[in-house]
Amino acid sequence: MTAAANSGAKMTATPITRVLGVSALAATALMAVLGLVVSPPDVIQGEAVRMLYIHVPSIWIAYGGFALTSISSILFLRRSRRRPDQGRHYDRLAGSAAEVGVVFTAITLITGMLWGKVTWGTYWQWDARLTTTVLLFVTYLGYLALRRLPAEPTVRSRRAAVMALISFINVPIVHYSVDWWRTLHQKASLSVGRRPEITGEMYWTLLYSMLAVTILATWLIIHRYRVIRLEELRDEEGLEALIASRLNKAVGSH
Amino acid sequence: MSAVVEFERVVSIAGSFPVLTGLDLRVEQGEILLVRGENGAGKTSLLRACAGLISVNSGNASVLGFDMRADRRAPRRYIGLLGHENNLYRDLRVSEHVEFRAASVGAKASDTAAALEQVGFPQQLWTVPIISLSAGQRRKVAIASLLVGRPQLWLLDEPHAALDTESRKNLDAILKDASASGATIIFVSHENPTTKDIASRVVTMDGGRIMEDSGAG
Amino acid sequence: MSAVVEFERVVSIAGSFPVLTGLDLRVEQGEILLVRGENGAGKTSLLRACAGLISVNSGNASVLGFDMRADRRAPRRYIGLLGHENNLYRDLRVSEHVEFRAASVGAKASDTAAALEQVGFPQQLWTVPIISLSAGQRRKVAIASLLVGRPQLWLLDEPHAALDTESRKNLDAILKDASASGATIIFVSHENPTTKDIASRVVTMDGGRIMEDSGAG
Amino acid sequence: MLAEALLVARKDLRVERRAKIALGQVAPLALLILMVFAFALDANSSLLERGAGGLYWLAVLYGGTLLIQRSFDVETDDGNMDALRMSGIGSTSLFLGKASALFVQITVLELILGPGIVLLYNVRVVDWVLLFAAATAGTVAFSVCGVLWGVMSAGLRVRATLLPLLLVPVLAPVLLAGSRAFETALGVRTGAGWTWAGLMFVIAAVHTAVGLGAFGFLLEEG
Amino acid sequence: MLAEALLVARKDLRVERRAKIALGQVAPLALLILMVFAFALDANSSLLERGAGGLYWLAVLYGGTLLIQRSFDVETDDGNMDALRMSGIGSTSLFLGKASALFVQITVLELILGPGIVLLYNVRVVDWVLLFAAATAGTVAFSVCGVLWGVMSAGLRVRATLLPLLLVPVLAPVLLAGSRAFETALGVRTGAGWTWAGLMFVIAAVHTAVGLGAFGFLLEEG
Ligand code: HEM
Ligand SMILES: Nc1ncnc2c1ncn2[C@@H]1O[C@H](COP(=O)(O)OP(=O)(O)OP(=O)(O)O)[C@@H](O)[C@H]1O
Ligand SMILES: Nc1ncnc2c1ncn2[C@@H]1O[C@H](COP(=O)(O)OP(=O)(O)OP(=O)(O)O)[C@@H](O)[C@H]1O
Ligand SMILES: [Mg+2]
Ligand SMILES: [Mg+2]
Repeated sequence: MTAAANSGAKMTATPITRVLGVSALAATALMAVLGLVVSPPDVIQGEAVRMLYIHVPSIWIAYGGFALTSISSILFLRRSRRRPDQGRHYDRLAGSAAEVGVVFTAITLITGMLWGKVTWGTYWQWDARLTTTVLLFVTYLGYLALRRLPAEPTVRSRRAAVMALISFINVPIVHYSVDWWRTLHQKASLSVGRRPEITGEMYWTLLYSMLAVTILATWLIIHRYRVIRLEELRDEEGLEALIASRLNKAVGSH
Repeated sequence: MSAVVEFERVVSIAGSFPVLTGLDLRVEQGEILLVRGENGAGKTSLLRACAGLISVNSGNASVLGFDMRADRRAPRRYIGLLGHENNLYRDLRVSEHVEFRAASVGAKASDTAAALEQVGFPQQLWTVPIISLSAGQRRKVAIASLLVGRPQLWLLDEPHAALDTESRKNLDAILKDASASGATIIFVSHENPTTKDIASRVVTMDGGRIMEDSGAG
Repeated sequence: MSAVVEFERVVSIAGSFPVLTGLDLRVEQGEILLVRGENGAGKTSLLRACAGLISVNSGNASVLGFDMRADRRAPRRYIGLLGHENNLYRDLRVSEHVEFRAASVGAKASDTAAALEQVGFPQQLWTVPIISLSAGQRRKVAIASLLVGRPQLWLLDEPHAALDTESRKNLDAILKDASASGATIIFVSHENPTTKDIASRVVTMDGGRIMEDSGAG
Repeated sequence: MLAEALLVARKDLRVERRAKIALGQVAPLALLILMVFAFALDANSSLLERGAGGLYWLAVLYGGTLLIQRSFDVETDDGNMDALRMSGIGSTSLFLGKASALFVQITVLELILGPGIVLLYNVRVVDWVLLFAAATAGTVAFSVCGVLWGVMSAGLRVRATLLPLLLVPVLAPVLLAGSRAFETALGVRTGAGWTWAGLMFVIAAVHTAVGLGAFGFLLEEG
Repeated sequence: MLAEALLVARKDLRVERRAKIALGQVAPLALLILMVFAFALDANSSLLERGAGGLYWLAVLYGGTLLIQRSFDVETDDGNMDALRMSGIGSTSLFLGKASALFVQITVLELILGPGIVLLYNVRVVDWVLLFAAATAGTVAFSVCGVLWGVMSAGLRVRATLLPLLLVPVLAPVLLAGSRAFETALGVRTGAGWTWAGLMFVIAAVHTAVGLGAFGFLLEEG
């Protein structure tokens, strides 16, 4: 049991994740330098354009996180269909990916609002892109609330998995909202076909930020996964002790 | 595979607590099995595992020939379960409730009257809303709701609780009858001297498994 | 007026149904009174009338010297009532719940441990949320919640239900103790042979009044 | 299967009738909500008239959530969910049955709200067909989602707050589309009313499909 | 008496904390409500900005009703009300205790709703003092009425619908006054903001007085 506890203590930081953590830190720092110093101000938006390097990668990572949640949920549902005790790691993965997704959605919302204050003059507009993003955000908050409720883990995980699948519908809606509805939200400045205002540095900085945020998110997900796992392990260790003590007591009394 | 319930080393986990810890049990058709054991021994959990309401995490479990690990919903409609709670729609009237339960297990609505009479439920209360019944009267409605389904396997959690002396005798007779016509009965009771009589076999649980077995009666 | 409970021709009406139909009862201090009777006889109603939870529509009623028609709330804090339900806050942990009940009747929070030990509630479950307890374990928490208040009058509705054999004996001992130190106990039970032993007197109810009385013990 | 669904629907409606819900409580409540909106939005301004379509769907959302709550309170009370699981009723029938009962109740609610809005907020219907189409699609979507998320939160603690939290994000698009469609039908906005109504039908269909697929699965415990 | 009230309030808050309510569920719900209003009222019109004050109070009314519901669900569960009646806790303490626990929870709700409104509906506060005064009076009125009508409907069936039915008419004046006061505080209306806030204080005071007087009486059954 002490061995398990020791390995458990190590488990949030194995050499690989430590490397990952350090590179996440370095990449984020470099991203800041690139974004704030190297890349030029935008012709139209001026300095505010620097928000772009967090705003856009964050939401893409959030999409990725939610996609991961959905995939893990499908795998969990398939695994646990026959054996309720199986597939728990998929459930944990779904949970940690959703947490990270929610955090990055929040970052996009916050940067977007700040950016909006600068460019539109208000923090918020009831624009289709913005509205669908905040809907996505609360939907996954509900998902996390469901996961956090005190309940039978199998019941909770299963319901959460179904909910994760339904919730994912929101992601394509957010992405295509600018095409489906007429919106205030920028799409021209960076759309793939024509990007007149984007210079080489801006483009590369954006790509680099993408990479940095991906590393950061991966590191976060692995960490969260391990923390959840440790919490469950703590329970399971208690479980073994409980089985033993239940039986000892029972045998002893007869 | 003629056994009605066949559990081998069944482990079942609720939350992070092992409610069944490697339980072995084999119940043949027609038996009336009394399950005893102290509070928290796992009796309710055993019944719920038989009904497929809690999952079996390891070991083998089959009920009425169905493998509970493959599809635990399969045997349910041949099973009648009476838990600590009565599972009554409090706003319905007594006869409406029993009729609904009858219809939902595919029995005829006309069996309602027979079932209510059999449990000795007074006729003048048939049209009363369940919410105004006394504790024992509710228990009788719950038993009648089981009876209409003519289950092959009865799982009863302290069925005598709240019943008066006469109704207890009556219930015992019903159980004997059912067993004689081929049903299998597993019931939990803490009232040893009185309830032992109708049981054909007695097992004692402790710590989530069966510790004593009086052997087939 | 030294009687703890003094009911004279008490009529009590719930909805439009007379649950007590002219009941006479006098219980002296220190008695352990067993109330029997078939389902729907009015036993629960009697206990609730003693606790002042249902109103007395006609007749005279006094409990612990307080006139129940004048102010039925007056005697309550000297009374401990255990109904068919356990009155537990399911989201709280066991010790938190008992501490709250202790504090709310003005007892010391430190009595909690003593009470839980007295009812034989296993120590490793003290910090478990009540929702994950078994039926019998919940009943014990409910009894412990009564115990901390050291009531002068105990009103117990089938207190033995769901308890295991040992806890039943334990409960009987607790009741004997309480009665010896001056408390009065009225309890309902359907388990005649076993529970008659501790009663100093037995009354039988039917149709909302008392039909038989074994006389003062 | 249909017979079973009918059985469940009849049982649900009977319980509600006995408890005197729909007419006795939800209907007055719906009217109250309309009044409260008037209070909140300063009755004399034009806000009410222009917002009438949206306020209608807000009131339906509120009343509907209560009815859905109620529909599952009844099932979780006294461990009834266990009996439902043990009964031979298939999960498809259960889903359809409970959804139809909700459909009926929400329809009653809307039949009271509709005239209420017209009278209290002083609006005129210019496109009855659009109005009915949108109302029907919305009601189906509400009932179906209600059953789906009702069972999702059934048996969990704190359902009183969990159910709205899960339900509202799903129903928000229905509310949005319904509001815009009604605004067109009430003549305070020109344009894409039918597109919005079509969107409502799509949402209703998707949730019905998901419900039929996942209901049995969600019904199970542990 | 105060010690007892504190005991009750602590118990209520502890139950809510254990069930992970306030922050985990009510907060996102508050955000949701704001969105739903925006959907219903066609976000880009000026309706939102002009109606912000009223919508704030509507949202508080909705979230508050849920919290009140919850506060009494806990008491009626497993016959707990009986234990409350039998305990030595005086009805005054009980009233004050439950009301304070609700006050804390509704305040948390408002602390999330407030900034939410400012950001999402794009409004500016011009009179902070009036805003705080009105918010405080409103919160007191909501908590006090909540306990009063919560106990009134406790133990009755169909509380899920009965409670709002009873509560909304009583709170409607608070909502009306709060909306007008907030509109002044937010600068979309000139004038009698303080008069409305004063009215709210009077309402809060009246209901507190009624509650203190009648609570013990209402607590009783049969
Ligand atoms: C709270 C406010 C905002 C939110 C919630 C928000 C949300 C989003 C989302 C979800 C995306 C990713 C779309 C996708 O690729 O699927 C995005 C991209 C983008 N946002 Fe925002 N945004 C906000 C404000 C702003 C503001 C004020 C600006 C600048 C004026 C802006 C500029 C952009 C740009 C340039 C992109 C990249 C567009 C593309 O490549 O498709 N956003 N935003
Ligand atoms: N979700 C859970 N989390 C933790 N422990 C649990 C959970 N569910 C049940 N238990 C524990 O499992 C044990 C077995 O419970 P079970 O209800 O099967 O007992 P029982 O034999 O029916 O007892 P009783 O005679 O009191 O009804 C109890 O000690 C209970 O505390
Ligand atoms: N509100 C009511 N409306 C109509 N009848 C009622 C109401 N409340 C109770 N009754 C009836 O009063 C009778 C007495 O009920 P009570 O609960 O006192 O019986 P009891 O002796 O405790 O029975 P049990 O042994 O079953 O617990 C029952 O027949 C019941 O149906
Ligand atoms: Mg049990
Ligand atoms: Mg009784």
